Amino acid sequence: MSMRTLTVRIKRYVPERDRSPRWEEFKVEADPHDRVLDVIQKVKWDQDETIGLRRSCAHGVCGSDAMRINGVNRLACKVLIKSLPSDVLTLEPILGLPVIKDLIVDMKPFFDHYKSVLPYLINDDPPPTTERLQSPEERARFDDTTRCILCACCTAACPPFWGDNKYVGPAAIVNAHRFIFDSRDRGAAERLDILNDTEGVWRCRTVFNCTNACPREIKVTQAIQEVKQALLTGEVDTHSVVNIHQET
Amino acid sequence: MNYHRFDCIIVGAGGAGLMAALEASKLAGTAVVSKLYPTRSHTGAAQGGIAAALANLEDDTWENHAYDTIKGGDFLVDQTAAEVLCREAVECIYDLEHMGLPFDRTPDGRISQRRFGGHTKPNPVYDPAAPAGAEASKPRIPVKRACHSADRTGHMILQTLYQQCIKQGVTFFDEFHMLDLIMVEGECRGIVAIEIATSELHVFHAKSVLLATGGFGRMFKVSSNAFALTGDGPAIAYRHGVPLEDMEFYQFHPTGIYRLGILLSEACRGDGGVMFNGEGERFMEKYAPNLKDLASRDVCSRSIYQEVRAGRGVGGKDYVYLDIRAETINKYKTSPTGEPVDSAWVSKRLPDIIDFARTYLGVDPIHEPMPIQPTAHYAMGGLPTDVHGRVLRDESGAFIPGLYSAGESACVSVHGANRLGTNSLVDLVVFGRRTGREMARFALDRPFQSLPPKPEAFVKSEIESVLARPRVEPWVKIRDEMQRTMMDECGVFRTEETLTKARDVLVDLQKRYRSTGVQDKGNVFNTGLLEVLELGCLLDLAQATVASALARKESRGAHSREDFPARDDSQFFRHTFIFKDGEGPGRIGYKDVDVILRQVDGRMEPKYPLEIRKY
Amino acid sequence: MSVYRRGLVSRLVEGLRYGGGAGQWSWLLHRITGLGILLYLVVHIWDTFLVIFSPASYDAIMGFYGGKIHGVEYPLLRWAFRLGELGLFASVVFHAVNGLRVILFDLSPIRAVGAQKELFWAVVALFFFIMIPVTFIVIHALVAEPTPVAAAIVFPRNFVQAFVH
Amino acid sequence: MAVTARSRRVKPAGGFELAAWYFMRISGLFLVFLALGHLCIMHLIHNVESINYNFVSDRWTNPQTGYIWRLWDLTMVNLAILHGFNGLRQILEEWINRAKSRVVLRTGIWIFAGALLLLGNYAILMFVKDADYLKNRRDASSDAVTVRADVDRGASSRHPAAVPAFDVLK
Repeated sequence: MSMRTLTVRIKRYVPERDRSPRWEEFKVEADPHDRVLDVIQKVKWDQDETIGLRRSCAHGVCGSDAMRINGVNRLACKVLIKSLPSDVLTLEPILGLPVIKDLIVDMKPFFDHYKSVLPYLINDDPPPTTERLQSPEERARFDDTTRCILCACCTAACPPFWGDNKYVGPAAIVNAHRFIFDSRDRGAAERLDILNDTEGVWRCRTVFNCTNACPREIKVTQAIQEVKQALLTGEVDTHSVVNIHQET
Repeated sequence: MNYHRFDCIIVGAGGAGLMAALEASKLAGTAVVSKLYPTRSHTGAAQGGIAAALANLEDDTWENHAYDTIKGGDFLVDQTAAEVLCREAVECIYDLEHMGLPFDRTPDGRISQRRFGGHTKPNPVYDPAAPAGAEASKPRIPVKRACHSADRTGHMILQTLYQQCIKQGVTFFDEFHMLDLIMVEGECRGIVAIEIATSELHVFHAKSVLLATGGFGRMFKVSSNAFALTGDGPAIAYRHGVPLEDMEFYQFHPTGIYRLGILLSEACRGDGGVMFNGEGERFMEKYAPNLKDLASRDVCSRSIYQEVRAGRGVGGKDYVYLDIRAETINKYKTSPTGEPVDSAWVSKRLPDIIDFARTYLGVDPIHEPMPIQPTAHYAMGGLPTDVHGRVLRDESGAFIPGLYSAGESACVSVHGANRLGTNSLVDLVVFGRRTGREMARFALDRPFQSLPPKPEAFVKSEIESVLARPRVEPWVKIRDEMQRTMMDECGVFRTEETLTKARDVLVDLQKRYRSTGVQDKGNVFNTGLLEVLELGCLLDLAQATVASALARKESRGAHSREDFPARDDSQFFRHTFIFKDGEGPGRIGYKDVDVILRQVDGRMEPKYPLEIRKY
Repeated sequence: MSVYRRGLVSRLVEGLRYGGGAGQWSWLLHRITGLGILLYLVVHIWDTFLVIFSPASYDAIMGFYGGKIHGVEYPLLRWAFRLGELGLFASVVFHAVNGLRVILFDLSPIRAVGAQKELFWAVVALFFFIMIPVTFIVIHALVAEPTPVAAAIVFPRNFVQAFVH
Repeated sequence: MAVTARSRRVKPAGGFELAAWYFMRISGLFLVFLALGHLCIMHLIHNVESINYNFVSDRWTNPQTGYIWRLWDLTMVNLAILHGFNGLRQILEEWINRAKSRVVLRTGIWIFAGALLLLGNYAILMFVKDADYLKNRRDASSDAVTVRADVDRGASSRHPAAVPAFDVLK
């Protein structure tokens, strides 16, 4: 495939220069196999070094470069130019978090929410000398939510979070889910208590923007609904019978 | 001026840094300084597994693991350290499991394990009672030793460690970029860091400082490494006169995505994947008749290069195929059990790999083979340390009080000339933990030493000078030239000629680097400025790599000199220590490899005798 | 560190520009219809209260809803009210059907949630299935004289008889 | 193998938000029938233009069916107000999140909702037919009665048997 000339529209906010965000446009040649991240870096390195963005691994596992690409939250390193419907590439910072500079937002509120749901294994029983046993079915039960990379694509796509930044948000609930349904964990009651708050799972309106935005394809809404159900019934099902692979 | 005081300062929040933070903070006041949010660290990109001889699925011993590690490192491995690594790996895996790490499970609920390149055990068919090492001449067979969580093992380790740090209330300084060490009278007393969001300088006064800043794969053009992996720790220590050990050994992973370098885990081959050249030939049969595709990484990478050079790359180009289709695995009977597998099994075992190939190659590995090429992956070399993470002052073995290193930035050396797959994660947890303990113990025993006046002055003037310099040329050009030079002239194969060329180019690049500035003069997230400073680190390390490579006139592990194709144990069975001298690399010293002797028939004999490395 | 925080209006506008899928539109419509119905409910309770407070005012208001002021009919007004009536009907139907979709998500976190796109289209289909005859009836009643043709369509004779006896 | 039990019991949660969540679902389910039914009867089977004091008073005071309609309307009004105002509270709290503003907001919403509840319940429960008004009105103008007659005539001319049904549905 041949090179494409892209018009890159970036919502710029440089605090030393701007009082509020404004659009800036750049023209750039891009290979269809390039990632959006490659294109931004090309603009940054060749045209305007002041463009602010975070990035690290560049292949969708570190979660640094979440941004709004053509209107939706994506990781810039997971969108290829060939997948763009037009030659206009619109880039904005993700919603719901304060903008520090250009595409960089303040992640502190996001991580504070994450930390608030006790995102770690709680089990005060003395551990055995080897591993705690866990069947493949029990392991499969929470597999989906172990994949979260804390990129904030989901939380920043959530309409209730745009309005109410005190809402813990989808990512925090996903990480609570990861432990609530882990058969080794004993902290489910504590976490469920936290999520039963006004700013907990009840803020979720099943909008599904989170599920659509997740670059790891985690079933975020499903996880939230499962937590709601655990709250309603007091039953935490730690065993899954979905088809799983077993080491033989 | 912002001033902070902690007993222990840990720079870098990857696997080693977080593991050390967990240990150190139990005993002493600890803070972690990291230029990324901890969960962005590159430990999270590790895929296939973490080795430990748990023997959950088949017989195995930590001695087997130690033997594989030493042989994998082409015997340039410090054997006591390797034994520490392999013995403590078992305990560390259980520790991680207790912290909540979601390993995949066996049907009876234990940690599942998979095969990995270079992980072997004696073949019981030949000699059931064979002790490790003694059976070198007899072919060994693959063993399931890599504990895993699908192909996201590193992600799970990083997340689990970060979770535990939150639980323990470890103090984090996220997005603080270390720019200098405070070295006084040969001791380390703290660091200077810049708060990226504001460009304010912070002085961290400490009793012990751990550099766990990771690797420096960004000095090569095609690399599996994150943008952040620029070797800040080793480079800054190097500028303070700390030597770098075994810098010539840089591992190229055989299976990187063509042109992008994104890693496709060795687990692909552990689970039965096979590499083919352009003629559809399973070429590893020629180069490693015994282990074939499961030979260690340096061997596979060299084999790919040789195939490409012989014109047998796919379509005459510089790549080959990695094939993980179920029908291929079944055709070559390479599945871990020897039993046939199906596509669903492959999808369950390697979900992320399949996702990467679909996203970045547009290739569906369930139906098609994936184009791959070797990609710069791991630095065996780094800051020389002992098994407690203490950084050595020189080849004599004396320490620098207060300075520690662990993880990829350190060279313990357990990887020798070539790291075994999965051993990087083992290294992180084992030596991260040991170093954390040691640095806290050290800090408890002594008072804070005084800081020099204005410890941040040097950094301040350096930043001011970069900002004040005119932008003579884009610094990106310098970086690209460095990456190309290192890839082409100091890559998988090296000669006197290519290395000399690289050395001269790097001298020129250094000069140009010092004369150009940045466009962005702002204070908020001035990533341009930081990238320039990172480039400076990479240039220094590249020079050290080339100089070390020039000095080692033999081929060993990942260091392949075409003009000296044989291993030369008489001259080079020792570690390289390189020191900085003024602008460039200076004196090179050598330190003997630590060898374990044992008594056999009243005589002292090496426990792991030197042997020709074949797979 | 000075950061840029979006104001309420900006957040709303930016949010509406977000390229969400079916779920976002359902959410938005559910809210808009809910608010609309609530507004009508407040008015409706007030006017119904007149039935006990002042029968005459009540009849005047009802007449007004029928497009009459002091007994004089204003066709435009009448049309406007009947279209408003249709809007109210549509709002209640959508809010009800989509509400059932939301309840399904709660009852079945895995299967219903997994089928959210299909369920959205089911809501759309059910909405039109109800609204097409409703629109017909209301418009018909408006065009023809106010007769209960409606009854003939909605409740066939036999059914009505069965219901009574 | 079963390493541990397949599931764990924890204390089912309580609290206002959960109760509100429950209430929205249950009241919603009721309202689907009550409100849609109400709309069908008033707007499809009857015609809003035929609704007047006479119609309403007949409906609520019918000795056979009056109490059913009052019960229907009573349930509907109470559920609808609570459902609607709780919905409004949720929407506003989603967008207004300063703790102080929220207190003001909640207080305002519940006072307003309470007032409406009073009005609604009072009207339905305390309604007595104003016979004088009806008589005066019949004497003064046969407007409304005409409409009624039209309805009856229209229906009866096409479906004579359906007439009693409309009386029931009134």
